[in-house]
Amino acid sequence: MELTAGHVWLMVAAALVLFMTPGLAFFYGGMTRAKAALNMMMMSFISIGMVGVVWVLWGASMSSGEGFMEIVGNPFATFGLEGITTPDGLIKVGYAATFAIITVALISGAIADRAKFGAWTVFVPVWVTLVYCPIAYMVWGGGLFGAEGAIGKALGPAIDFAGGTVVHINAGVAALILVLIIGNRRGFGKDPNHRPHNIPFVMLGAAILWFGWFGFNGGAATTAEQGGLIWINTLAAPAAAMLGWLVTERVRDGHPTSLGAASGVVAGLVAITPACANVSPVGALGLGVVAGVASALAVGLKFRWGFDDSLDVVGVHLVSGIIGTVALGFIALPVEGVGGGLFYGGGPTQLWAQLAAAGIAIAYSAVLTTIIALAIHKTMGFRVSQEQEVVGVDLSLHAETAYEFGVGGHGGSFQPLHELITGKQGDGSAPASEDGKKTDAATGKESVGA
Amino acid sequence: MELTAGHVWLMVAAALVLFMTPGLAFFYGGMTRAKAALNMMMMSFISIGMVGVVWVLWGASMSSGEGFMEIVGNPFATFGLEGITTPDGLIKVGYAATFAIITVALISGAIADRAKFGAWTVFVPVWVTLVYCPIAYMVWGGGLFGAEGAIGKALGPAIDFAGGTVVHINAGVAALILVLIIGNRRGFGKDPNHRPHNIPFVMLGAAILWFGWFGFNGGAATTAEQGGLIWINTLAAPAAAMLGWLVTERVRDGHPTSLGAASGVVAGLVAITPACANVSPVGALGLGVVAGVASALAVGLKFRWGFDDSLDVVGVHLVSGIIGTVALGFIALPVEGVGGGLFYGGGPTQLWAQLAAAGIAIAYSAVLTTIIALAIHKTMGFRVSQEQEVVGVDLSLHAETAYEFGVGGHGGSFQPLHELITGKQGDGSAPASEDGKKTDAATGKESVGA
Amino acid sequence: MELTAGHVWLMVAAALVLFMTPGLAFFYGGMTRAKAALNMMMMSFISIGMVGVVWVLWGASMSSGEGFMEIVGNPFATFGLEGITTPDGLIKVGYAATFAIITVALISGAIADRAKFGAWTVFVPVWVTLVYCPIAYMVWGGGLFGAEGAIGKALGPAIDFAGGTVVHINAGVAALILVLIIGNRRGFGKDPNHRPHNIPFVMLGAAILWFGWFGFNGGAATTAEQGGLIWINTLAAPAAAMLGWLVTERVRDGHPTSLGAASGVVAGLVAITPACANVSPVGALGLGVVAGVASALAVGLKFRWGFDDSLDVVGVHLVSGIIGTVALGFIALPVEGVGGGLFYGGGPTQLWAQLAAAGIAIAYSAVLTTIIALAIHKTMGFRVSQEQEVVGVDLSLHAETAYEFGVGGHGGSFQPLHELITGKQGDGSAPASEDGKKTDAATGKESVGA
Amino acid sequence: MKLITAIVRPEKLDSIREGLESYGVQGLTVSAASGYGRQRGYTEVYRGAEYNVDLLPKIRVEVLATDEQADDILDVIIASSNTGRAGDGKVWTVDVFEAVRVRTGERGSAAI
Amino acid sequence: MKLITAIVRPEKLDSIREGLESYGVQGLTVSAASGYGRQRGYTEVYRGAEYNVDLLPKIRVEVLATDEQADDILDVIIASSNTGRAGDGKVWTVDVFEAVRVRTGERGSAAI
Amino acid sequence: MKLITAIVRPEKLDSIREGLESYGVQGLTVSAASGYGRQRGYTEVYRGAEYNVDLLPKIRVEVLATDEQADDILDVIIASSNTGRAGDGKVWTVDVFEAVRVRTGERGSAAI
Ligand SMILES: Nc1ncnc2c1ncn2[C@@H]1O[C@H](COP(=O)(O)OP(=O)(O)O)[C@@H](O)[C@H]1O
Ligand SMILES: Nc1ncnc2c1ncn2[C@@H]1O[C@H](COP(=O)(O)OP(=O)(O)O)[C@@H](O)[C@H]1O
Ligand SMILES: Nc1ncnc2c1ncn2[C@@H]1O[C@H](COP(=O)(O)OP(=O)(O)O)[C@@H](O)[C@H]1O
Repeated sequence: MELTAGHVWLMVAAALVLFMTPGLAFFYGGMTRAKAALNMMMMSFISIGMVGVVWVLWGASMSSGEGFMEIVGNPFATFGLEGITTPDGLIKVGYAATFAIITVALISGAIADRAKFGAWTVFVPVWVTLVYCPIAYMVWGGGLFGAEGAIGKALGPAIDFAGGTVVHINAGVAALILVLIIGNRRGFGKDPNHRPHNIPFVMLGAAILWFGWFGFNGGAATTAEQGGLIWINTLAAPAAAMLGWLVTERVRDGHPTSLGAASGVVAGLVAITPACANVSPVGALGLGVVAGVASALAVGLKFRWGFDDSLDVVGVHLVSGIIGTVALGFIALPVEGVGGGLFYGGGPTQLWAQLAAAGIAIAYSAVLTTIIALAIHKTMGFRVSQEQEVVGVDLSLHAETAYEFGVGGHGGSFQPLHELITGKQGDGSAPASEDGKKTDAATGKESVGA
Repeated sequence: MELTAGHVWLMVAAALVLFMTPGLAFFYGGMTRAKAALNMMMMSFISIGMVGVVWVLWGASMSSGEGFMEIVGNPFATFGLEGITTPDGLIKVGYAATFAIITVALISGAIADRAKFGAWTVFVPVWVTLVYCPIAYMVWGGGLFGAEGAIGKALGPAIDFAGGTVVHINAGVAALILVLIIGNRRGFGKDPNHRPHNIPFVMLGAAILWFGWFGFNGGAATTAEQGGLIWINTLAAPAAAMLGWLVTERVRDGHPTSLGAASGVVAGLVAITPACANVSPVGALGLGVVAGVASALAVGLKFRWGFDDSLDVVGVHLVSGIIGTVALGFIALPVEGVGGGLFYGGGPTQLWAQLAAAGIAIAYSAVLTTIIALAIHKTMGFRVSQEQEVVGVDLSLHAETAYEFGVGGHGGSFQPLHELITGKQGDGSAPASEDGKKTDAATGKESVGA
Repeated sequence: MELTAGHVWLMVAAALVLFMTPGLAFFYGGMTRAKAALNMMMMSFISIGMVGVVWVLWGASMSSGEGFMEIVGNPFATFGLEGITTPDGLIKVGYAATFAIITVALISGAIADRAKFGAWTVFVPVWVTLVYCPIAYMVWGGGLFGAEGAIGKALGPAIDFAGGTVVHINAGVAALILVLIIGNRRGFGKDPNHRPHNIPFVMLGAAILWFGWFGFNGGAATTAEQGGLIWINTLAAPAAAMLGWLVTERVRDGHPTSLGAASGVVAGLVAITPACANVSPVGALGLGVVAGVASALAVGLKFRWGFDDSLDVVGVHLVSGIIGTVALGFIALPVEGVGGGLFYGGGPTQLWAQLAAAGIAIAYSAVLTTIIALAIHKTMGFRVSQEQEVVGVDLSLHAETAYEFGVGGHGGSFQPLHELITGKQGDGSAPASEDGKKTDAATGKESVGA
Repeated sequence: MKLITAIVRPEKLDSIREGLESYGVQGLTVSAASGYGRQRGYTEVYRGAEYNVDLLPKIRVEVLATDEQADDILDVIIASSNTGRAGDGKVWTVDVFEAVRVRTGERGSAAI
Repeated sequence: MKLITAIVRPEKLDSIREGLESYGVQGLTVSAASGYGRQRGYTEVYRGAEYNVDLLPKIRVEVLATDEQADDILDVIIASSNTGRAGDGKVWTVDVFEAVRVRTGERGSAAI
Repeated sequence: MKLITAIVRPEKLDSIREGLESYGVQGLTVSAASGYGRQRGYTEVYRGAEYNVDLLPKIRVEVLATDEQADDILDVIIASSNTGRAGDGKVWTVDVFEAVRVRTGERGSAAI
């Protein structure tokens, strides 16, 4: 079948959404300390790598089609994408893959600076399989919340156009669970060095996220009217949220910050995600302001309650995700005069559906994530050693440092790779050492200081 | 109405153009000193936030439709975008919004390092409303310069396909006015520290700008022939301008620089903007070379005449904007054998129309910008204090610093946000202090040095 | 002709591919030392500038249409793009231009830190004209390898959907030749300072490359089925290659690195390039793994054999380019039941065609590049002086340094450009000096230390 | 007067400052340094090639003190930066001929 | 010989250099430092949390001088870096046992 | 004891380290500096405007040594960093009153 405008739009949208995950890597990576920036970025990059493979093999199959108890699809139905025959089937698979990729990557911001990279590489595919795919199936794949699903029929279908529950609430809850299991960074709430090391990178990340979000929200649009509404709402809500966050900062702290502007943009984008096709532009402005202010206030909760959600995944994605999802109960536009939120005379029906969807997503994500994360934490351990944390996870986990600007810095010597395969057996241990012990198992050198 | 290729193209183009403004933030932000980089970027980001909101509320309405004296549209006609019913109406509004956003952001480069952020947040919405919207209306919205407008009918319609007058001349003139009102940076023309702090960011910005410019110039294309011509011209002119700028540098200074390459690209893009659909590819090459050379020479004018157009908005956008606009009088292609520029035997008609459009845009922008900027400067003040400028506007206006790479740097202590709303009343004052006085009103601490 | 979905897709794809070259500038620029970052980026930027102009003038004409001995097109057939009349003609020219641009830019990674910029500006247009255009003509323009070409008829047409031979093998071979002619960097294989200076930039570059590659591989798709397959393969192969590279590192060196993740992505993209429309998604996964592992091993060859392919153009582009091209002999899908690779029962026909295409591309590129590079090296010299290399090519060739973060750094004085044209005759020499001699011819100052 | 210079672990800056402040020291100067001694370095790996970094990051803390206080300050610094492992660093003292507070021009002990 | 070390405001570098050059000093060394004394710091705010930075950026200027010149140089530095406000910094002098110009191997005063 | 401070060309770090190691020095401290002397600077150009940079990058190498070794070490440093061209730098020695190894608390020569 020849390419139609819809196909082109979906392919472009999918590329835009894929670009968001590296954008997230910068958004997050700029907020960590310099000695943990690469690890932070790697958690996003590896999500692309692993989920990309998982999606081709069984993920796509599990998130649509004939399912099991309206909860999840059959992983073997189109395993390896065999048997997909509709013309745009593979385009849709690609588009869907990018959502799964970014959702799991979003979680990583909560556990910056202290998670074992090996544990993360186990968490990613398991979580996508057991948490993301079922929720995506229930909301979008014809499951529980769909028009034909048990809950959808009971309460009326919940609206989640682009992923308020599936992506943001889901990731936000998982982030919270991980923090509670892994624990806080050393020095959390006390150490003044926990400040963002590269704010331009945060702004670059926010810019890429915004850019890509036009694909994220808009990709599924099928008419010009819908496309236009989504586009304008994806501009309006984050613009208003940026202002909301900045005004909050100005009033509370005395200064509007650039980190606040970038954060406000993301909060607004999160809030408009489920609602983008179902609220008016002015509704989007209002939703944006609320999300911006609420998330600006919510990022303080972690200090008050003592959970080290390092880069505020809960404060931004969970809080604004809930706001956007629930707001639809009030400001959803009627469709051809029917339904709509409370403010449009649609009665409370939509609100119940939205609350149910949010609640079930929270509950499902919380329970399953707890099981997965605990299993990993109790077996292989999810957290690096104290020493590795002090040295910095870039060096201790990846044997790299992000920057080397200068002269007179480090010195040292260089050992080129003469053997194609040196046969070193890595142990994942910190290459940095203390006590004159060269701990890098790779080299076998070990010398104790006098 | 189902999505057509035209709708898709316009939605993609709009996203591309929106992405340009963060690109501009990097283009400009890399050129300032490290201690003013965030503020520079914030001036672009806040433009997205504020103009995004303004456009939804009244900006779109003011730049099209029934107007007042062919000068400006009625702000209440489609206030809040109510009443827009054509299928692609909202898509076009979104596309138009991105032009307004970047135009005002362009101005900020002229007043780097010294403008009050609060004043800028007043300037942005007022200027867009009173300067941008009318000019956009006159040129594109069916106003004075349109085929039916008074001037358009008298002189023949001026060609400004993508914004030579509306965007670049307009922003360049406003930039000049602001510099004259706000004054030069401390140490302008003497202090060797006024060098760009991060040239890779400048190149990143130029790259994003170029990428987005395909949407900027191309979005309004309706045929394949036009789309192709615009695409190729948007490649050819900046490519040639880059070479023109670099050869100028090589001859004059002895070295072709990367800042020059990035600047040349932007100069070429500016020049081709009005002309992109109306000159041949070879014409675009020629126009590019002229713009590259001319802007490379023009950036020296500020030192000669002593106005501190810090990041050369005048030298690049005003100069190349005029070149591109006026060049159409010479090299515009005839349309179906009719008209065209002087070189194509079309006679001087087009030239007069172009000169008139450029002249009126300059005059209108100069007068209105002067009024707005003076009003702000005389009331709230447009310029930070000397002390704030020395400390750096990032710290003094935003309480942030862009980078923190290292060890042994700053030390200090950390005060987490325990209260959701701390009730601090910001005063916008510099958090940095002198004389042992802790000026941050927030903490109330104040101790005088012995 | 009104815009169709195909036109829109091609225009978007072309913009995406153009964006790849600045992406490459960051991918490469982050890998050099800080004192050579700008020069590295400039080699990519100037490729856009020069090839952009060449393509409009004669490059497009030479890579299609009536040709000379099935080897190259006539440069004057559509010189300056005159006479192109099909509706999408110019769109295709633009799309093709972006391939030529990035191919030559790819080469530059091999000669980081030591090439004369002036020599590079000669090499670029000559190489594109004499090497790129003919190979593009032979493979895509209706030449030797086409369905009607001599070799294509003899062996059956080789498959190279998006540029395995034309782009990656070609650039990889040219890179190797240049290294052999120009020689190794000072301290190659010994100096520990040859480490990447900014790995986040490398990751940014990889992200932009991946994003753009959807246009690179997908642009020529004409059906929804093909578009979907290409899209998913362009996700699957680099995802799998990232994992392949990281596992190799983990096993061999003990740590998976972020530089490895970025490199693996590029290796996977290179391998899938020729194959993207002709292998199954599972085939793409397999191809990706192989390419990731192979390139991760191949980057060590330069140390073993002593050729300083500084940023591993050979290890990544030549090796994975050959893998992707030859793999089609095994895993090409049959088209409507006919043909296909060995594994699909298509017999060895396709394999011979692939090997022939790879072999001829290697031979042609090697011979022609040698002639061009030697001619430049023997006349103007391709390599900077020792002193310039020690000082750093940013300062010595471009009179710039990439970063200036701080206080107390440099001091100095400032000489604004008072004269528009100062009449300085640059000599391209290093502005930095030794021995108290101010060598900058520009100033004429020269003082010898006591 | 004496100038006490300490080359110590970067992560000890806070405890040294606390120690000195509670002893009553009113000012100090910090800068970045790197060095090697008994402590071994670490290995970075880029595209499979190993870079052995053996100059490790340290900070330099400098305190100007009167002759009487110098010894105590030395002890405070050592106590607050010692971990007992290689890499703890070195502290040394040199005689200062003259010291001036720029703001007031005060000299000698008054300048401290 | 003496080594004069000044920890002063970064923005005073230019005026110090001018002062020293007109006095006739032919060389000096500059490096980055940070410190605290009477001068208070400032506050940065990231996502609402306050970071109080109290080590403020300074530069260290070092000049090697003959015994005769040392006192004048001290005065020149103080004069050209004084603003009268806290944070102006400290200057101190230590005796140098030996000094060498690497290029020529000259020692003592000839090396300066 | 003595403290030997060398302000030398950055690219000489490796040869100095080799020289000192073969002489038997077990530790040293390095930091970044910049300076000017007889050596002239260079010019950067941004948008046509010239920025004359005359503080050139140097490194500071510091070695703590016993009185007996100090002179040899001085010679080793000079020999391994000399190029004979302006910009080679300066080396100087000052008397150290006391030195301590933080890890063990050892003082005096034992601390080196
Ligand atoms: N002889 C020396 N001269 C100058 N600095 C030294 C010397 N020895 C050690 N250092 C500094 O002290 C730091 C810590 O040394 P360390 O590895 O702890 O050795 P030790 O065990 O002898 O104390 C080094 O990184 C270096 O900066
Ligand atoms: N006792 C000290 N030892 C070392 N450096 C000091 C000392 N006191 C002050 N300084 C340095 O001098 C700088 C300026 O100190 P300042 O705040 O002006 O104090 P004062 O008012 O006593 O001069 C500080 O930032 C610090 O770097
Ligand atoms: N009088 C001085 N005091 C402190 N440092 C100096 C002095 N003279 C030179 N230097 C340092 O030595 C470095 C090299 O000086 P150089 O240009 O080689 O002069 P010379 O030829 O006199 O050795 C300078 O960059 C500076 O850091």
